[in-house]
Amino acid sequence: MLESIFRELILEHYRKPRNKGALENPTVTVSMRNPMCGDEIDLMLTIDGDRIEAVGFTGQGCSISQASVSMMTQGVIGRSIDAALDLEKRFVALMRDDEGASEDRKLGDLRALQGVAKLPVRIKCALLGWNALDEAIKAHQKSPTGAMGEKLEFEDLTELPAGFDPATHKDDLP
Amino acid sequence: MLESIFRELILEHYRKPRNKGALENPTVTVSMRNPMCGDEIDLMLTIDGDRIEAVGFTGQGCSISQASVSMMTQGVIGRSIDAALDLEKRFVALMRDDEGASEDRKLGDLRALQGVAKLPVRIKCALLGWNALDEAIKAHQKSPTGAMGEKLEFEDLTELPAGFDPATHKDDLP
Amino acid sequence: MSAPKTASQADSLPAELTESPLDIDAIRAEFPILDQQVHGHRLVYLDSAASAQRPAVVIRTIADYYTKDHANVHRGAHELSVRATRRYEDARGKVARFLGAGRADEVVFTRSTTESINLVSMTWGIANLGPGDVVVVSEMEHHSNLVPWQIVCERTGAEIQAIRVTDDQRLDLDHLDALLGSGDVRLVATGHVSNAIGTIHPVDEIARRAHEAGALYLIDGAQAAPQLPIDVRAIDCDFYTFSGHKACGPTGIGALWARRELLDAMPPYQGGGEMIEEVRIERSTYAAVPHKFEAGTPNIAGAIGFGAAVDFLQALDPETIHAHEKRIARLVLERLADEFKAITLYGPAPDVARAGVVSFTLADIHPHDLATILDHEGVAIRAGHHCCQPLMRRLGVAATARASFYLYNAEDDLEALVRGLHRAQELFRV
Amino acid sequence: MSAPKTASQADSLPAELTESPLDIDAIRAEFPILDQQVHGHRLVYLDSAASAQRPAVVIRTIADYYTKDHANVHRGAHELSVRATRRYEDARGKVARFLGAGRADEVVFTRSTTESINLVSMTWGIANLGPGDVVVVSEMEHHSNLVPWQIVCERTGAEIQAIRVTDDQRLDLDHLDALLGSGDVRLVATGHVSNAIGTIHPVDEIARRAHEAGALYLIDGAQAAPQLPIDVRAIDCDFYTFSGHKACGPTGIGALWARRELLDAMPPYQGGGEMIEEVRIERSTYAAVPHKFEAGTPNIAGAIGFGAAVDFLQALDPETIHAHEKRIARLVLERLADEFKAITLYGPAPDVARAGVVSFTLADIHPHDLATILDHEGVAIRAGHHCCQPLMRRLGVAATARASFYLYNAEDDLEALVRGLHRAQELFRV
Ligand SMILES: Cc1ncc(COP(=O)(O)O)c(C=O)c1O
Ligand SMILES: Cc1ncc(COP(=O)(O)O)c(C=O)c1O
Ligand code: FES
Ligand code: FES
Repeated sequence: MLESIFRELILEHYRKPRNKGALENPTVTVSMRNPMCGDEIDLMLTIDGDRIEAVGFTGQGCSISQASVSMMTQGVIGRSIDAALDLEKRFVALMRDDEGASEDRKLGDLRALQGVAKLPVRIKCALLGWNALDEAIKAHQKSPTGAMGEKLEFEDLTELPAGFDPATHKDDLP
Repeated sequence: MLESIFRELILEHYRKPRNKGALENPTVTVSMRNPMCGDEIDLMLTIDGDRIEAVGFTGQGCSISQASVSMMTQGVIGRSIDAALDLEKRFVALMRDDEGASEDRKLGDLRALQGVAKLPVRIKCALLGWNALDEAIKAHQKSPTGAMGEKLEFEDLTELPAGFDPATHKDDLP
Repeated sequence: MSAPKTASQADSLPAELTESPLDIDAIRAEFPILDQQVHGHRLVYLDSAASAQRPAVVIRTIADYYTKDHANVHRGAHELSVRATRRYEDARGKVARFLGAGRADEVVFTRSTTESINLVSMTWGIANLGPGDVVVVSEMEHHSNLVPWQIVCERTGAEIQAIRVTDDQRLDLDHLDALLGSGDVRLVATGHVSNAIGTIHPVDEIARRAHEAGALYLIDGAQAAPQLPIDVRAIDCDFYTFSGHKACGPTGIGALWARRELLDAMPPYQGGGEMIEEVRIERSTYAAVPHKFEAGTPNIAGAIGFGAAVDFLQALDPETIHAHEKRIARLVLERLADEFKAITLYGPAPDVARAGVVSFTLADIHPHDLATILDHEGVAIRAGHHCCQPLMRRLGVAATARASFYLYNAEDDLEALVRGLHRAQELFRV
Repeated sequence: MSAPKTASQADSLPAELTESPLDIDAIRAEFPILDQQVHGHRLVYLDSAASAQRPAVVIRTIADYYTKDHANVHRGAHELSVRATRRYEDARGKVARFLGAGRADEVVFTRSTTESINLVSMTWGIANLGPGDVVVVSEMEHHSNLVPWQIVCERTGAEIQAIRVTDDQRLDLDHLDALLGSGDVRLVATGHVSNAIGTIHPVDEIARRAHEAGALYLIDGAQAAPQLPIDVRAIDCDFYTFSGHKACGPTGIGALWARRELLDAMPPYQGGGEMIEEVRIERSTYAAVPHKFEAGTPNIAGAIGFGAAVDFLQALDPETIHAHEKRIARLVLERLADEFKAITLYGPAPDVARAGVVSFTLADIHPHDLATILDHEGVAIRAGHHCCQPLMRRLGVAATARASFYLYNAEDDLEALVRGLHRAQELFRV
């Protein structure tokens, strides 16, 4: 079980994260905090029209969060916004342990993170970078140039405290 | 058990309390509240030197408190302060179920209240008037004329909430 | 005051009164505490309005939690902490559902109704009240829904006004309208069911009028949640509060429900662990609701037991519990009026919306003397002002005796009460 | 930082280290929760600084109370209410005695340490602080002893200053003197034992210096009361606070002890039932202490369970518990330093006053990853800032892993921790 989480590839990204470092002139910067642990990353994107030209990040976290954001940057740089959102959807499916998600070849290396789905308390770690990406794209779509320079701060409150079945903690109770 | 508490003599004093009514010019007036129930009596004394000339009271309460204060007034009117304090001591002993207290002939009719000692939760009722008397005498001794006119207000906090073994609720813990 | 005028015998009872909709014997079997003798008699517990008893399932749930799953909640990366957090948050969901709330994060766990109301007065109140503003309560409120408003009004310069009680012992809605007419009312805060005399208030109607006048509406549901179906969205109130211990749950746990936008805008209440985002020596930022309002380690076992209690009530069905209460209230009022010439019964007439809480005085017997005598017959009632001194003043009594009937009480309890009152009359030669 | 320099083997241990003064097997047998497997391994619970576990006697006491004696406390004239009140007030006496207090009525029951401190900040603080006044805390405080003072300082215009932490991770008493030198300090508020790194503070000395400067002294005893003998009169502090759940007691209950004169002079905290003398619509008068501070129905079962917990600790003898803690802390520090080159241990050296709380980091492994790995080996530790963000900043780390050893922990638990850390090194190829 633990071997399936702390895999070679994860550790390698943890120790040598790709695209770590601040971008010079990002069009949007999002700061995302994981309330479970207090870890925080700053995600910077340069988006030109529909295309994600560059991505960088700073901040710290556990092996899971750092590896996930590192692989994420690889997966979205140079791609369209729609492709990035599609990848996010696929990754969330992987974390939800949806059927077939672990066979999804479009996820590439990200499939190395599939073991995290079995560790509900750590799913927030794997999603930290993706939640930042999601907010960044939303901010870009609202105002393609307006967000430039200003850092947007978020806390990841997608669920009640870390470690829950989203199923039993939906916002809309029956 | 209940018969030993709600005795003929108690009911008689409850329904026809002696010395009930305000005094014209008391030298000291004490208002005493029983926090257990919120009942309150005003006890008025005219003390001349060492002698309790007159006693009156107003206010309301249960049969036990009313009978006790009514009998108390009978026991102290016309007596010296020391005699009143002595009677108080004897009555407290009765309520504590001290050995021999129930045989104490000096208590007179007050012995009718001895059953209350078996009902810890109601002892405060029986002591209400006596605590007022005690405060009144203290106030008189502090300033034999100064207290005149002014009403002193007390809440009976001799123990923690009603119904306790004084033994286990001493102020000074071991 | 409003003693029912006609006596009714078992054979002349309307159909719905002949039998309780609850299986009382089965329910009693679930409450271990009821199976005991007090002063040589079967315990007849008629003091549930002060605090109800707990079914075995609640006691077991607490023990089970401590025996298997306890750890501190949130932020824990180990198994027990995950389990404790899950059970704690599941309980929040259960309470939310019990109240008809739309979201679990609209429920804040507190110690009690009292703390829930203090939380609102000290956060929403401090932030929103000022000189010229008015908080409307009623003459029938429990002290817990009065004193917090007095304190906050004193602090902020706002004024407190009270809805009058009518002669038939209900809230005077015309007077509410008159108070709202000033345009200065920011909040109306009333009970849902009176703990002293059993009146059920028309909360939907009060909500409508308060909102029309631009005021918010807080409901003290301490007596209502245990025995009525509650739907905060249907009532359309803004704050709803209740206590676990009156709803078959543990002591030391209660709930505040409020609309999410209100909670979001309210400043935090207590400061400490769990409720913060970032702390520096001089200044801190706060976590999101509901955690913003739950500083420090919460009553985890209490919340989990509370969840088991609302499940228990839900399984019996609040509609059915309410029907049982209506029935027993009527039986009690009619029987007592029938049997005792010297009795004075308080609260609305039996044919009006009311709960199984019956306040009375008997001849010139002091309520505490009544309580002592009944206690010796095994019957537990309460005597006093029931934390409703303004209402007692309005009724012109210092205290009443109060027998409150809950889901484990039936006719045999009523008969024990009747016997005890006869004994009191005998002892007092009434 | 202050990793012990010398390794020590079992055979070179000083006499007092060879065996715990506690009979750990017998103690473990009293904690049912410890008898379970987590992820296929024996549960090794090293998270007692977050919340301790409960002995069966505490769980039984709560169940027994609900099964036999529950009713609302105070003002009750029936048997159950008398019993409940007696058990509740007896628990107050037990807690008072446990703290070395002179009087039972100097103990106020609260939800927790956090609430106890908020109670003081919102009553004594609001009444006594103003612009120009200073509240001194320390860089080592738990958020619960920081945020309430931030809030009250913001409200009153007073200022908050923090005692620095020395390089050997103790409170810098010279800096305290410098802060006190201004003459503006009204209150010093520090912990007694650091929950993050185990430092035991010289509270007697701090009390003396605070009083010399005319300041009061509040102690956050959340970590101390469970494992040290406490005597508030000998310490000569003014306020002492702790939580039941860290001292083998229930959740949702805590205590505030304060000198009677201070309590008498403090305005009430929450408003509601039980804490009043007389209530009119506009204004109320308040009951005497401690009831003035216990508005509404208290956590009766929690208080009674708390009483059982302090009895349990008393029976083991706090001196003996402390000796056990000192011993195990030393063993853990020496063993970890010995075994792991890449470990960084925080807190004072093992020969200095310290508790069995050991904070560390291992190589570049994130503390939460460590916690996850250990959890899968059955070992429950905590990772994070431990609600001590200012201290973390001072230590220059974002988070640590924390293993806290309590009275049911022994060498086998230490060995399980060591095995788990080896596993982490292996997985992370350290
Ligand atoms: C109507 C009402 N409101 C508030 C309260 C206070 O509840 P608690 O003591 O649980 O805070 C009570 C309990 O007596 C009540 O009956
Ligand atoms: C030193 C210290 N102070 C205060 C607290 C807060 O205690 P509680 O959460 O029980 O209020 C804790 C608990 O983590 C602590 O360790
Ligand atoms: S533990 Fe903080 S991001 Fe994973
Ligand atoms: S009940 Fe009030 S004085 Fe006896």
